[in-house]
Amino acid sequence: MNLILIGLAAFLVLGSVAALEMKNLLSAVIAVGVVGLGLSVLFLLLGAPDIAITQVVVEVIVVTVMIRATTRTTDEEKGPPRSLAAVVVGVGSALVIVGFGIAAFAELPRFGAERPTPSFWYLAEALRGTGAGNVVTSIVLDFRGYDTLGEATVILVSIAGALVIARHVARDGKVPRA
Amino acid sequence: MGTFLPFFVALPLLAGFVCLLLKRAAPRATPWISVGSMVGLLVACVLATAWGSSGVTFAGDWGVRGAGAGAFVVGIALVLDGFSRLFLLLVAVVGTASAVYALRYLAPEEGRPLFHVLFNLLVAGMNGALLAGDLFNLYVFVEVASIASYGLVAYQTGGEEVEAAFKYLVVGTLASTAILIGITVLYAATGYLNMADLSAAIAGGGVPRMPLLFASGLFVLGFGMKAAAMPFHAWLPDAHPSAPAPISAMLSGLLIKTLGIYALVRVFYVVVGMDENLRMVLTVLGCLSMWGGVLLAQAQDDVKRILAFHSVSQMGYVLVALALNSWLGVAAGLFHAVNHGLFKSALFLSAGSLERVTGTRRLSEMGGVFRKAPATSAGLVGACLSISGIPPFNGFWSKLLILIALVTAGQTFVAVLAAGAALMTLVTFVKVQRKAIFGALPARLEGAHEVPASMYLPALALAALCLLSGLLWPVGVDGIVGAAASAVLAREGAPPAATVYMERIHGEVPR
Amino acid sequence: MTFYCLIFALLAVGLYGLLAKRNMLKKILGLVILDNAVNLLLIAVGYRSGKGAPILLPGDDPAAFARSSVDPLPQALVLTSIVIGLGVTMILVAMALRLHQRYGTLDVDRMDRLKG
Amino acid sequence: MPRERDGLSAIVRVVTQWLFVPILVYGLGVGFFGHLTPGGGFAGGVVIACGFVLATIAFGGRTGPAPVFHRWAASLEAVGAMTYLGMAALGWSAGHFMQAWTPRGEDFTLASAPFLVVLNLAILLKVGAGLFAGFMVLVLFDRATGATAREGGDA
Repeated sequence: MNLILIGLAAFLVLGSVAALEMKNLLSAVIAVGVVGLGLSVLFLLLGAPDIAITQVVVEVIVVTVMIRATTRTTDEEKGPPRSLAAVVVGVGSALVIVGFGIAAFAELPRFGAERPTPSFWYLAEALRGTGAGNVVTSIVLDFRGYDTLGEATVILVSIAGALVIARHVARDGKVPRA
Repeated sequence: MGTFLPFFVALPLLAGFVCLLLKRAAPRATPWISVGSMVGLLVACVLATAWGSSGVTFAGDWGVRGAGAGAFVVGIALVLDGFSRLFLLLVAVVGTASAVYALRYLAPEEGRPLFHVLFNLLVAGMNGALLAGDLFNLYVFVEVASIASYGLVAYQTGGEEVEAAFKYLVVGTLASTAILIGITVLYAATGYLNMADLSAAIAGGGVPRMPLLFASGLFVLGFGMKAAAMPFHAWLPDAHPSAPAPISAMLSGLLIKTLGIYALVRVFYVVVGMDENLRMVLTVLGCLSMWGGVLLAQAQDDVKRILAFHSVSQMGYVLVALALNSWLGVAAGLFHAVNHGLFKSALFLSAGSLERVTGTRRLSEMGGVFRKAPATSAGLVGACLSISGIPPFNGFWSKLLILIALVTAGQTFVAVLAAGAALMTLVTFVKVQRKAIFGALPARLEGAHEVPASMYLPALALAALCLLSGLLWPVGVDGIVGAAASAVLAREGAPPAATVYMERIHGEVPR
Repeated sequence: MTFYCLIFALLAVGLYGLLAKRNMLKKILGLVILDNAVNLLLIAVGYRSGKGAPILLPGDDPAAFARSSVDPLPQALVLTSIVIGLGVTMILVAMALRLHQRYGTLDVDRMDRLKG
Repeated sequence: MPRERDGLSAIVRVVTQWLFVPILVYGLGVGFFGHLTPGGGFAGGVVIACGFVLATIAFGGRTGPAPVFHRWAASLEAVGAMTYLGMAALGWSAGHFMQAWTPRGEDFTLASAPFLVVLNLAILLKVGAGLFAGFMVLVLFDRATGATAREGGDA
């Protein structure tokens, strides 16, 4: 089981690297889509079918939108990947985070280790408390329903933002004055 | 009071949703909906401040469950204490001023209803973050406010504005990701998300050293980016000037404080705990911002960019004061944060009016505006005096307090740096006044005229508040600020603030 | 531990894409990868070897269910986090399209040069 | 000429005609039973948005069910969000914001948690309409921004 998980995770890493290094943007987008599908399989194996479903449908929307954006624009990446400074910052911060993170997680419980955590209360009480058999839904909509109000607002905000950016403006590109 | 805490979030949320609903049907009503919701918030906040109310509520009544040592908060706590009350009041004041300002500032076009959707949801996100007693909930509302601000920075849809927004979004998302990873680490170690539960678990040694260090580092990075502390400041001088003037006021006056300073203080003083290393880091960030911001501002000619760089610099003062880990330092830092919220939003609103009057944002092309637009000029001068630290304006008192706190803590060197930066600030704003307000009127501006009253009154009102809170400092304002500081850090003899916070959430439940 | 290392490697790849790539769409892809990595990290934290999904079916014994299921809380958090990631991606794409319309390129370096 | 007016070939249109309703039913099902099975309002909403996206791609942006939905998308999104907020605010009548104030039926049935069902549907409506509106504006970017010579595009 663990080997399957690790194999799949390794596939995600390699797929992501390949996606970022591809010259053709369309292939890159499709590669990220494949990585997303692999991720949802991984979620399923990790006991999270809710997340797996959400990941699949979200990936479909993201890839469709990105494909449309790619086909509108014909830019291919040329030349070196930005200035040297950007690369140094990118690689450097990535390495620092990775090193720090691995050191931190080395002191935390092992992956998949059995341990008592407070949140197991939800498993025992969700049905009695909320009437939902799906414990994740009971948490999302009832125990932490207030978070979900924020989450619903996030989607509304980002779509309003997209509508603002993509609205009619005068020909000189400036918003008319009062 | 406690039960009705979600009102502070629900009202602007409702206003935002109604604005979206009326996008086609009644677009002209949307600016008034914003004004209405802000005034409603203002009334609620003034009442809450006057009564000194505090309280806690659990969304859905999901409070503490489980028995004995296993008891923990299963839902989301909303907590109102002196600290969140102070910032709620600031949000309501600046929000009202900006909403009134936006009435005539924005042309009635297709985007205006959406502007008000984003405006209200920005306020909802900030209020939600201020009331959150749960780390993940804090993250969610920080995201609501941040994403609303990305859209608002790009509102004018010109190439430079959208590019600034893109840069801002990349940095902001990096910050949010850092915060989320930090939350994940703390969750992996303890299994809690509630701040009081987490705080008890961390104080009890529930988190090993490396994970705690990693999480602290990520929080400094994340909230430091949101607060635009110096090495992470690069997005701010592009993003804040790109937004429409009322939004520049909201971003510089409120957003970097509620998402940056407030969250930083809440997380470090209440949840993770301050230590020597952290104090060192915050002091260094503060000194860098203080001087870096003021020096970079010298080279600018664009009024809004000057103001934006000074936001970085002023955040530096707040950081060095907060890093002291003393009651006086915290009080001084919070007071300066609030004062900065007042005078910087007044400055940005005045800068917007100035741009309307003169048709430019370049200082070198302005002059003699006083003769053409006296009310705008008065607001600008008042706010300039305040940011330069001229007595009896509020900026003077908070800068003085910061210097006193630094000296009593033995950090004379930092105090000298702060005093020097304050002098530089004074120099900049004398220059701004001399070039824009006084001096000779260019022939080009002979036909210029004053902006409508709904645009100069908000700036004047904020400038008047700067003067009033300076004059009334000993007789009332110090109580409000003191309550805020006491909620963060206890005075000698009182129980530690984190304990008070936890008792408030856990109530009488025995642990 | 190997699994956590791989997640952090994924995180590093996303971070690199977001910070170092010139093309805006590549940056957006980097952000999508970064989001994926954080979500996977949260789910991995909640995982317990050999345990199943936190969905109670009719006829299940609640006590036995509580012993045989993974931690549900991180899943609820990830649901929120995925939605936030989607929102950010949509607004980013809108910005990238607008910038392409204004400058005729998606290359951030060339954009800087065009602005002069 | 813009592609979206033309839509795709006849075969795709026929397939879409056959698939459109099942997709919507599936999305609704995912949303309705989210409290019992994997899925929920968000996943269901995205599925429904995908259904309308498919219709848009197949029939172009001007004919079929998509333009009607598009016209009302922003309002529907607001209605969904307000329903969620309203349900939460009505919780005050039971004591607290966000409190489940509806009666509850037998476990493992649709009625076991009416509060959650309504919230799921509110999210479904909000996300379905919102994502579709967002998708349309990104896909029809030129028309939405009025960049093409043709004026009067309805963003």
